[in-house]
Parts: sequence; C-alpha cells; structure tokens
Amino acid sequence: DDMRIALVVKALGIGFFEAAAKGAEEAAAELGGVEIIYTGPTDTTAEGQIEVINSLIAQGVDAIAISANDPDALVPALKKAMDRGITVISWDSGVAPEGRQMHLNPSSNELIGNMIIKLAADHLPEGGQVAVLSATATATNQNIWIEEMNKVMGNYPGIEVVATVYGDDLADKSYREAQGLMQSYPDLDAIIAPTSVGIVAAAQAVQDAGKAGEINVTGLGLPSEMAGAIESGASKSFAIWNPIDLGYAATMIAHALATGEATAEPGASIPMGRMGEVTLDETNSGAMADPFVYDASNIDEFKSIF
Amino acid sequence: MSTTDRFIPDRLQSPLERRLKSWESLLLLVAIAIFIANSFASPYFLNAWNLSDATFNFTEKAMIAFAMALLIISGEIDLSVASIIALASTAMGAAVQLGAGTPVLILVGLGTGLLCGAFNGFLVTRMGLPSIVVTIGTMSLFRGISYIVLGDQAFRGYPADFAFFGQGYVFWVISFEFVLFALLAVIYGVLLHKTNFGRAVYAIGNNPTGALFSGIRVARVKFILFLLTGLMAGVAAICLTSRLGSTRPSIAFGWELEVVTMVVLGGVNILGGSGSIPGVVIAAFVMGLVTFGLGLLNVPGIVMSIVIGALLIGVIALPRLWKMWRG
Amino acid sequence: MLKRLLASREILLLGAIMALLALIATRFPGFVAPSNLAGVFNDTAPLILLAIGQMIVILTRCIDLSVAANLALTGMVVAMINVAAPGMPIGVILIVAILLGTLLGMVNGLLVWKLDIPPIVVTLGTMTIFRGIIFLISDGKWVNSHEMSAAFKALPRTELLGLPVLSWIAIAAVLIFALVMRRTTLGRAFYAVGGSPHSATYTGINVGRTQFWAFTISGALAGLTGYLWVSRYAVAYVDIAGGFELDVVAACVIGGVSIAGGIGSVAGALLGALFLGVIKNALPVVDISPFWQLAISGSAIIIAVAVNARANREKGRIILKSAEHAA
Amino acid sequence: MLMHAETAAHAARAAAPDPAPILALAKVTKEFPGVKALSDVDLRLYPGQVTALIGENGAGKSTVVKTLTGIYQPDGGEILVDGAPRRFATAQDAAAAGITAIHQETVLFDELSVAENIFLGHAPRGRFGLIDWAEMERCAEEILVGIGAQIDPKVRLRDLGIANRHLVAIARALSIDARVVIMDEPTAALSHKEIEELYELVESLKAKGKAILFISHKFDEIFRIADRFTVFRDGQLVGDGRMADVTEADLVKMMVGRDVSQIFPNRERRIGEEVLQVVGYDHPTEFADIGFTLRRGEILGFYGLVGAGRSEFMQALFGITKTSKGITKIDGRLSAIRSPADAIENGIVYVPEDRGRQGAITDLPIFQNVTLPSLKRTSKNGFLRLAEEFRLTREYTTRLDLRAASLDTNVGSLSGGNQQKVVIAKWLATQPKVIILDEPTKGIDIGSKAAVHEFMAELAAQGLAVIMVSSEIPEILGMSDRVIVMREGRIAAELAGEDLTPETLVRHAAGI
Ligand SMILES: Nc1ncnc2c1ncn2[C@@H]1O[C@H](COP(=O)(O)OP(=O)(O)OP(=O)(O)O)[C@@H](O)[C@H]1O
Ligand SMILES: Nc1ncnc2c1ncn2[C@@H]1O[C@H](COP(=O)(O)OP(=O)(O)OP(=O)(O)O)[C@@H](O)[C@H]1O
Ligand SMILES: [Mg+2]
Ligand SMILES: [Mg+2]
Repeated sequence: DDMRIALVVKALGIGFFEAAAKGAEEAAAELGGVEIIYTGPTDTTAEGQIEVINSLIAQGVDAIAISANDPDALVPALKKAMDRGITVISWDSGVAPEGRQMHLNPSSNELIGNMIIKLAADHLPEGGQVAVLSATATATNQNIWIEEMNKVMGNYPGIEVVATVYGDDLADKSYREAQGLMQSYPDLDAIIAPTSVGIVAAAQAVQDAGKAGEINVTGLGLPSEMAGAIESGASKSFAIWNPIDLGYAATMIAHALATGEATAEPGASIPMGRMGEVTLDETNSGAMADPFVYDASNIDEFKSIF
Repeated sequence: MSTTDRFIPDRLQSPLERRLKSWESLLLLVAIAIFIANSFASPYFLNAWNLSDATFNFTEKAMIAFAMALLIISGEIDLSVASIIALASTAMGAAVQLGAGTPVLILVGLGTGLLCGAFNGFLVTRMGLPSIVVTIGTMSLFRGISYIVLGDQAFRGYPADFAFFGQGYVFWVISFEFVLFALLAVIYGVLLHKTNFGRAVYAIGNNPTGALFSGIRVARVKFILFLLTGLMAGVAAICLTSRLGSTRPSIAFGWELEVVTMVVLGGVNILGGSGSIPGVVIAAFVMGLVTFGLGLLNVPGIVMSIVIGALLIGVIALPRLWKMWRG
Repeated sequence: MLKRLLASREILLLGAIMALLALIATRFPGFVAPSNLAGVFNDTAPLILLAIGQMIVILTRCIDLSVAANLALTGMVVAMINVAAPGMPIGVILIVAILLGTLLGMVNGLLVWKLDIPPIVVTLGTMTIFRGIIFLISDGKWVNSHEMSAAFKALPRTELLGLPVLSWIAIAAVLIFALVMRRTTLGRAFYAVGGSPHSATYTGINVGRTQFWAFTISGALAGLTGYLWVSRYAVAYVDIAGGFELDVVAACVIGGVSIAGGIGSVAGALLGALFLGVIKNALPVVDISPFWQLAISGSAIIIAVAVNARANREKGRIILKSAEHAA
Repeated sequence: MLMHAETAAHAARAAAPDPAPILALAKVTKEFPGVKALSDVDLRLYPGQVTALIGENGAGKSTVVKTLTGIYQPDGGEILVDGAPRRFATAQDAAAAGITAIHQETVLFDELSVAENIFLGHAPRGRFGLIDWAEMERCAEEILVGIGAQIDPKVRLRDLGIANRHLVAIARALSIDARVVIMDEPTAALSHKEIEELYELVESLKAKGKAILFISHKFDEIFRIADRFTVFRDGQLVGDGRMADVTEADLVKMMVGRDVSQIFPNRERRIGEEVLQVVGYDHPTEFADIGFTLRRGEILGFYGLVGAGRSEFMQALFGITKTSKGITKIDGRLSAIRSPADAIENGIVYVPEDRGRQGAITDLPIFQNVTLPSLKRTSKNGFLRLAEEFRLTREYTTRLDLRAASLDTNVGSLSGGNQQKVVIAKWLATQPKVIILDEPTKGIDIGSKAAVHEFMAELAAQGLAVIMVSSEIPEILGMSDRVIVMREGRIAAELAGEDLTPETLVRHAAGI
C-alpha cells in the first residue's frame, strides 16, 4: 500500500500553499509509493482544521504535516492523531511542542526577524517610521518573527516601529488596515508585511493612495504576486523562501519519520532530499534555508515560477 | 343544556400512526440512506472509533440546537449563541489566570451563559425589541467583549482534569460529550413534549396573542427560553474550550448559522409553532454524517456546506413543489 | 412641520454622526479634513450600496442574508472572466456583474414568492450555496492582483472631480433609489407591502411579486458591488466579504429601518452605513485598539433598535378625542 | 324613527322604471374551508340607485364585496359588467372596470401619509411617469373637503383617530373615478354629523348616475337612503326588491328566517350579591373614567358603536393593556390584575371578539385549547396527563354540544360557532366568577347563535356574573339585565328597565 501523507494548510486557495503542494507532489514522485492528500479548511480557523484532522485520523493516514491556524487549539486533536500512531509534524506556522513531533521553520526565526527590518532599513538611511501589517493575531510564525524583529531593533537606530495591525490574511481587511496606517501616520516611510497576503494588499493600498515610491512596502511575499508592486515602485524589495522547497522538505521529513528512517529528538538530523538536512534544536524545531531577496533586478526571472 | 348522544372520539389517528407519517420519519430515512452511502463510499467509515470521533463534529452545536429549537418554536431566535460561547470561554480563561479550579470554571462558564441569555431575554421581553435584531447586536457585543479582553492573546493552561469534558470517554468509544448530548436530548424532549412548559411554548409560537389571552405568561416563558439558550451556549463553551484546551476570541465563529440550520433541518418552523426534539436530534446526525462522510473523501468543508444549504431549501421546497405539481 | 423634521430618525442619526465626528476631531483634527472624509465615504461605498438593497428587502418584511455571498460569487465570476479574456471592455464586465447579481437575487425572490419559503431560510441556504459555488468554479484558488488587467482594476479608483468612481457610484445609487422609493409605484409598493400585506392585497398589490422585486434589486446591487469590491481590493477568493451581510443588516437597523417592515428610507440606510464607516475608520486613528470595534458596533445596533422601538411604539387606536394629534 | 318608509320622496322613486344594471353577479359561489360563504347568489346594481345589502353577521355580505373587487376569485358563477362577463384578478382590475369599495376592515397604512393612503396604486403622475406628490396632496385635500373631513393630507395616518381613519377610507374609495361604489358598513364608526355628510355624499353620487351598493345593519339608514334591497342568509339570496314595497319587519324576517322575539331565551332572573366592582379605569388614548358594579347572576350589556372602546376597556380589565389605571375589587377584595394570568386566578375570564387571533389557537387541537388555562389542574408536577386533559375537555365540550370530528382536531378547521364554543369551554373549565363575552355571536350561524344565547342565560342562572359586549341592538335588548352605553371611550349612559329601548341606546351611542 502507498504511504499517505496529508499536507494540511491554513486555508485552501492561497498561492503560497498551492506552491507548497507542488513541492510535496515533487517529493512524493521522488520517493515513490507516496500519496499526498492536500487539504485544509476554506477559512483560516482552528475549528475547521480540527474537523479536517479528525477525518484524516479516521482515514488512518500515515503522516500529517500541518501549517497551523492556532498553536494551542490544535494540540488535543493532533495528540489524538499521534496516539493513533500517526506521524505529526508542523511546518511554516507551528504547533505547540506537545502537539507535534517536530516543527520545520522555513528559515531561522532570528534570520527572518532581522531580514524584514533590514529590508525596510536599507532604504531608510536617515531613519524613519515603519509599521507592521501582520496576518491573524493568532498566527504563530508572524508573531515570532515580529518578536525577533523587535529584539534586533537596536541595530537599526532611527527606525521607529509605530504600530502593528492585523489583516487576518484577508486581502480586503489587510487593504483597509494599510489605508488606516497611512491615515494615522502621515509620515510613514515603510510598511512591513511578513505575510504573502498582507504584502500584496498593502502594496495595492499604497499604489491607490498615490504613494508608490514614498512608502516602501516590504516583508515576505511571492514573486508572482509582487511583480506588479515592484514595477510600480510600491515595493522596492521583499524576501521569501521558496514555498515549493518548503512543501518538498516537509514531505521528505514526514516520510522519514513515518518510515522510522529518522526520529525527532533534540539534536537529531533529518534528511530532506535535495534540500539537505535539518538539525533539530531543544524544542524539536529546525530551519530549512535562508530567505532570498527579490527586487527589480531578479523579479522577472522568478515571477513565473511561484 | 341539550346533550346529544353524538360522541366525539378523542383521536382519529393513533399517536404511532401519526409518528410514522411525520417529518421525523422522513428525515430518519434520509439519515439511514446517508449512513449506507457513507459505508459504501469509504472503507474507513464503519469503525467504532471513527464514528465516535465524528460525533464531535455536531454534539456541541446540537446541545445549543435543543434550546434554540424551543426558542424558535416560541417564535423568537438567538443569533448570539456563538458569541456567548466566545464570552463564556473567555470568562473561564480569565478565571484560570486567577487560579480557579475545574468546579469554579464550570460555574463561570454556565454563569456567563445565563447572564448573556438574561441580557437577550431582557431586551426582547422587557423592552419589546425584535429578537433577530437584538441578537445580531449582542452577537457583536459579546464577541466584541472577548476581543477587548483577549485581543491577540490566548488563554491557556486549563487544569488537566478540565480536559475531560471535551476529550474524555465515559465508556469505550462513548465520549463524555456524546453522553451529555444524549442526556440533553432526553431532557429537552421531555421538557418540550411532556410538560406544561412545553405546551406553553407551542401555544406561544402558534399564536402569541392567543396564548397571552389564555393566561400564559408569555414574556416569562420567552425569558426562560433565552436563559436556557444562554445556558446551553455556556455548556457548549465548556465542552469546546475543554476540547481545544485554549481560548481565542474567534472561537466557534459562525456557529450560530449552523445551529439554526440544524434546527430548521430538524423540521422546526422558523416562523414558530411547530417542530420536535427528535427531529433536531436526527438533523444533528444527518449534518454530522454528511460532513464526516464527505470529510473521509477529503471533500472541502465548503462543498459540504453546499449540500447542507441545498438540503435546507430542498426539504422545505420539495413538498411544496410536489403539491404545486399535483395541482 | 419643523418639529417633526427635527424628531425624525434621519436627523437624529445625522446628529449622532456629527457628534461622533466632533468627538474624533477633538483628538485628531486631521480626521475631519475633507480629503479624509472623502476617503471614509469611499471606503463605506460598498456598504452603502448593499444597505440600500437590504433596506428595500427588509421594508417588505424579508431579510437577505445572501448579499455578501452574492457579492463574492459575482466578483469571482467577473474576475475569472477578466483573467480568461483580459481584453473584454469594462462596460461588458459591469453589465455581466449586474446581470449575474440580479439573477441570484431572483432565485431568492422566486423561492420566497412562488414557494412561500421563509426568507431567512431561503437566504441562509443560498448564502452557503453561493459560497460553495465560488469554491467549485475557482477550485478554491485566488485571483490575484497581477492576474487582473489594468483596466479591470482601474474603474473604481479613477478620479472624477476629485472623487473616485466608487464614491460616485454610491452617490448615484443613493439618488436613484431615493427617487425610486419616493416617486415610483414600485417604490411605494415596497412600503405598502411591508406596512400591511393584508391591506396591500386590498389595494391590488401582489405581495409576493413585490418581495420578488425587492430581492432582485438587492441582488443587482450586490452584483454591482461584487465587481467593485474585487477590482478595488484587486483580489477574489471564496471568503471575500465574509460575514459582511451582518454589517449590512446592522447599517439598516442603525439607519432606522424596522425589521417588522414598512419603515425605512434610503437616507436612513445611507446614514446607518456612514455611522458604521466612521466608527470603523476612526478607531485606529484615535488610537483605540481595533479590538473594540466589534463591541462598539454591537452596542450601536442595540441602542439604535431600542431608540427606534420607542419612536414606533404602537399607539393603538386612538379613541379619546383629546388624544388625537396630541403626539 | 323606524318607519320613514312611506315618505313622498320614496313613493316617487319607486315609480321610476328599471334601467339596465351596470354590474351583476350571476350564480356566484365562494367556499372557504368548512364554510360555504356564498352559494349561487345573484345581485344587480343599477345606475343612479342605491341597493342595500342586508343580512346577519357572517351572511356573506363582505365576501360579495371582496369578490366584486378582485380580492377573492369566485369558485363558480360570473361577474357581469354591462352584461359582459369579467374576471378581476386584482383590486386594480376591478378599479379599472370602474368598481370601487369602502371595505369593512380599514384597508390603510399607518406609516404612510393621508394623501398616499388615498392614492396608493393610482397616484397622479408627472414627468417621466413619476408620482407627483404636490398634485396628489392637492387632489387629496379636494376629496377630503368634498366629504366634509378636516384632515391634513400630509399627516401620517397613525396619528389619526378611528373616525378620521374611516373618512380617509371613504376618500380613498372616492378617489377612483368609478361607476360602481360599494360601501361596507361605512357609518359604523362615524358620529352623527359625519353620518349626515355621508348621506349627502351618497345622494350626490346617485345624482351622477353611479350605482351604489350599501351594506349596513342599521335599518333607519337603509330606509332613508336605499332604493332597493337584497337580503342574504347563510350565503344564500333570500329576497330582493324595492324598499318601497317592504317594512322593517319583513326584512328582519327574511334575514333571520323566523321571528326575532324567538331568538332570545326567556330566563328567570336571580340576581345575587355583588362580585365585581370597577372604579376609575383610565387609559391615555383609549378610554377614560370607567366604573360600574356587577352582581352574581346578572348579565350586563355593553353597547356602543364599533370603535367606542368597549373591547379596549375589557382587555384592560382582563390585564392585557398595561398602560391603564384603575381599581378592581372582586368579592369586595382589592385584586391586583397585571396580566391575564392574574385575572384568571381572580376568576375573571374574557372571550375576545377576535376569535382567530385572540380567542383560539387555531393550529392546536381542541383539547389543547380547552386545557391551556387549566393545565395546572390537569397536570401532575408540571408533567402533562393527556387522559386527564381529554376528560376535562369532554366534560365541557359536551355541555356546549360541540360538533367536531375528534377532540384532537385543530380548532382552525371548525366553523365559527364551534370555535366560539371551544373558547367558552376553555373558560368554563377554569370555573370563573365573572365571564366577559366580547361580541359573542359575531360571525356565527343562526343555530349556534341561539345556542350561545341560551348557554349565556344558563351561566347567569348558575350564578355566574356575565358581561356581554355587543353592537347588535336586539341582542343587547334580548339578553341584558342592565346596559352601559359607551361613546368615544367614555360611559355615555347606564340604562335599565323602562329606559332600555332601541331609541335611547342609539341616542346615547351616537351622541345625538
Ligand atoms: N378568508 C376567509 N376564510 C375563511 N372563512 C371566511 C373568510 N372570509 C369570510 N369567511 C367566512 O365566510 C362567511 C361570510 O363572511 P362575511 O365576512 O362575508 O360576512 P358578512 O355578511 O360580511 O358579516 P358581517 O356583518 O359580520 O360583516 C363567514 O362564515 C366567515 O366566517
Ligand atoms: N387595542 C387593539 N389592538 C389591536 N386590535 C384591536 C384592538 N382593539 C380592537 N381590536 C380589534 O380590531 C378589530 C376591529 O375592531 P372594531 O373596529 O370592530 O372595534 P370594536 O372593538 O368592535 O369596538 P369597541 O372598541 O367598541 O368594542 C376587532 O377585530 C378588534 O378585536
Ligand atoms: Mg362584513
Ligand atoms: Mg369590540
């Protein structure tokens, strides 16, 4: 029988996760004898993911790799999955340690935290006001990145973070929040959106307000979706890791753990196929790779890939 | 005065006969059909543990649906139930931060539910406001308070024994929640169908003016129904919070419409006056079976909701279309 | 006459909005700058458009919970058309959006008119069905900004005489429907049907058909808004405007539209929407956490419905000669 | 007062030859579930003539009106306009054919202005087919002045009193340029002066050659303005002809099918001690300063024109209306009645006028209706005992000679008279001290009517105190020991014995 690995995402239809699913299929083809179940709720809620997890448990899948909408609420359901012998890992947006065997960060959190503020600061040599547009207030990864960012603020004198708002990973809400930021802070210089939905919406809002070039929208986004913003000047640069690689790596890890080729424990190294190896820290989390910066010089090369 | 020997029988149709021809039996057939279809569609369906897990998809909503059924039969509605869950869960979370133990948490959960129910009941029965608008307002208000308290934070750290309510099993695969669901079904069934109170609920729903003119304390009965609905939201809040092990203000978002859908699918007239608890119980199973069965086939939740939406309109439309077609 | 004018709901609400603006201005004078107010209006334009449609539906004793789903479905369809045929003129896209919205509204209307299904059940059902259809046609995928043509995105933001077209469309809708509601037979029929369906029948008005037209208008406006929404935010996906139907109903209620039917005006719907719009835009500016927004709009709804109920309290039949005209 | 029939004017009118009828009904039948409201009726309306349509409550008069105005579709037969058969799908079709009506139930909209109430559906149009409000208000003013009403057309209808609303309804009917004008009890709520103005209006319509159908229960006005009559009984045509050829007694006999005096039971009057004392009942808009006493075994009649405020007062006494002030003493003890439940506990029960909405819960079965106020007695610890409920129901419905398929049948499927019996049974089962009957025989057939009267007499004989609200003079005269007349929310007179005549009743009720 094929090994069945479920890739559970925050919500169906988001470009980032669609790309991750592509990577998962790539890994499955490489491994052979692996079936990928790509699933998730239609809105970004924990209850929706729990129902999905329950039906995956019922189907007796071999592994679940999840990007969580809530780090805590999913724990009981995922624990149950592990009790029934299912391998559970989280990736992208993590679950509390008791609810998974390991967590795969797309990149190291420190690096991302530093990266997003650096992207803004590089274009503000004189210093200035920046604001953060996050996803849902409960999104684990965004919160950690912002936390890491705040830790290194000392390295960027003159840069002031004036506000943090939440767009809930909804394009329209993010758009309005970005508008609100521009109204409240007329001297705003940059918006940092460490979310692929938020960054596009913020760029659109800046463009519509006629402030492209004046306010720099940066953060984490997909080249395909951000090409227009780079072109208009609303965004000077942004970063992202490759979501295809992320889906690929998560699948590889899930497979390795499920077959017993590797065990998740602090200090362990788990193979990720063409992505090399991930080394787990004391909370059983590890980082995949460094984020990559995109700007006018390289966007055209990547915008058709993901 | 003139007593003729004309005899009027008590009933023409035996209760059993009536039951067989009822909406509930039709719905039961639908439920059985879905059950059979599911067992053919997925090899994982007929498995005790899986079926037991599936009940979690509806038990909490059904608990509220029982009280909501009575409320809708009486001609009112409460759209704030999901927000009451959020507020009750938030209150319990806050109590945990103050070091409360499980018994206190239960009291806080139920108390918050009752308080919210009383607030709705006050606005509707005392101030004479339409319940649909009032509860759209309190729906924002109650959840809004949770957001004010919690913002982007979460409450966690519930005591270990608190997990029993949403995750515990009473016997083999029979979960505590399922037992509670069954127990509440019986309690509400008896309350609606076997007591004076239930009779008053039907009378009010059929004709509130007539009921008032017959000496029924209409406002009091409706107030109690709002209290009960709030209380059940409190019970559901305890179960859901226990099951999730944490509280966010967005908890149970959108449940009010699922609860109302369950009640209407169960044959309760949205305009009041008719409906039964067995109907709601079967509707809960139908919705649970549809979502679980399609879930096993990895059909996205939104597609399941098409099925539920179509069932909702279809079950009311089909008999009417049939009647129109027959002339 | 002047006294009546001062006491009217609309003036009261306008006063409330002015007071609100004055209050905000004390903390943040920039908020009342004309350019900012124009921005607030532009932001509120979709809510205004939908509130006008909803107002008409509520006027006829119905409710349309499917407006936001209609908006999302229409928006997705036109976005997909734009992706498939980027060259299609915007005029055609606009017509397609309005026609599709109208069609969806007619579905609701027909179910209410011909099958006599309660509006809340119909629109609860079609709401989930419409959303499900979006998922089916889009396969759950988003249509993103970079996939849309420049012309598609340009229309709502093109400026005319200093205001974006989106704002102008809302202004036009307000004027057109103010005229329709006051000066056409159909407009007056909406009031008659909601005020007293029984009397309406006696004056030769077909109650069901009038309700059908109400749903149709609401659908047309939702379709139009669907295109505007998707092009303005430059994105289309299953969940856009999720839960927005409740904001729309709230705007109507705050605007003095009576859920019992027969009472309401375009001006009321406009002001109700603006009230919510001002609050939404002001909170971040005056540095109140956005988490307060939900609770504030909930309270506004409850206060509004209580105030309106006071104004409409049934006076009964006035028999004593001394009581006539006294109020 | 009764016999103006033999006036010279009348004789002259009788001599005129019959023109062709404008409007006619031929063998029209209309059925409702359980009632045949009209069976094979014929009716003809002539230009320049007033035809009076008379018959008891429920005879089918209003059903004819609704059939002629497109609100009901006949189940059989034809409507002929100028001899040609026509179908009216809606009220607007009928208006287009030149038929307009003042309906018995006021067909009005509280939230709309007076002008719009008059012109809804046929408002004057201006440019682009838009409604011309200024023109509409001007026309409304003109019509209102024409009927002698001083009402501002811009005022909202809800701010008007009952008489003015009636005038608006009349103005609405006249706003349609019609050849046939139907008036269903147009004078019921009007005062003396307004009635006189209406008569003048009818005369002027006649002079313009319009055909008028006039429905009324008041013989004096029928004899004063009608040229012809048509009598209905239980949905059937029982007679028609010229007014000049009949007397009031003839008409009454046609209406009821037997002599009037026979309807009312002879009863022995055993009036006992005082049970109920009412002092100083006041309401902000409905009634003022009402007080009286009532004894065991007594039947106290309440007479007044429709809308005099009797029902409103009775509902206040029963605890429904909470805005009113007043003192109720039962058996000499002060009783605080704040709700119907309190009233029932204190032994006061109320059989309302509006049976379908207030009296019975039509979608529930008979036994559940009967036991609703007595559930405390039939249940045990709050749990229902069906056997006990059926027993109680059987006991009281048998006494009232109820006719029904089973005790489990929904009340809605019973005839009006049997519905009324269910409501009365419901109250008797609570063993009350005072029973208030509000228009107890309105809309029920002759047989049931007599049964209700007989039963009322029996109740009084058993020592129950009875209050009977009625707008029918024969019923008031035939049943009451004492009568209170109400006018515009106040007690106009209290009459008994010698003073109790049709003339005194009408005089006090109309305030002449
Ligand atoms: N919509 C209806 N549904 C069922 N029965 C009806 C309906 N309308 C009238 N009826 C019945 O038809 C019969 C005739 O009623 P109708 O109103 O025509 O009497 P009426 O002669 O106008 O009496 P009144 O003098 O009281 O006005 C009554 O038995 C009444 O109960
Ligand atoms: N306060 C009220 N609220 C609602 N309906 C009422 C009220 N009072 C009376 N009605 C109902 O309105 C209908 C029309 O009443 P109608 O004009 O015949 O006056 P009435 O009640 O007979 O007059 P009176 O007040 O003298 O008894 C009746 O069916 C009556 O039951
Ligand atoms: Mg009549
Ligand atoms: Mg009365």
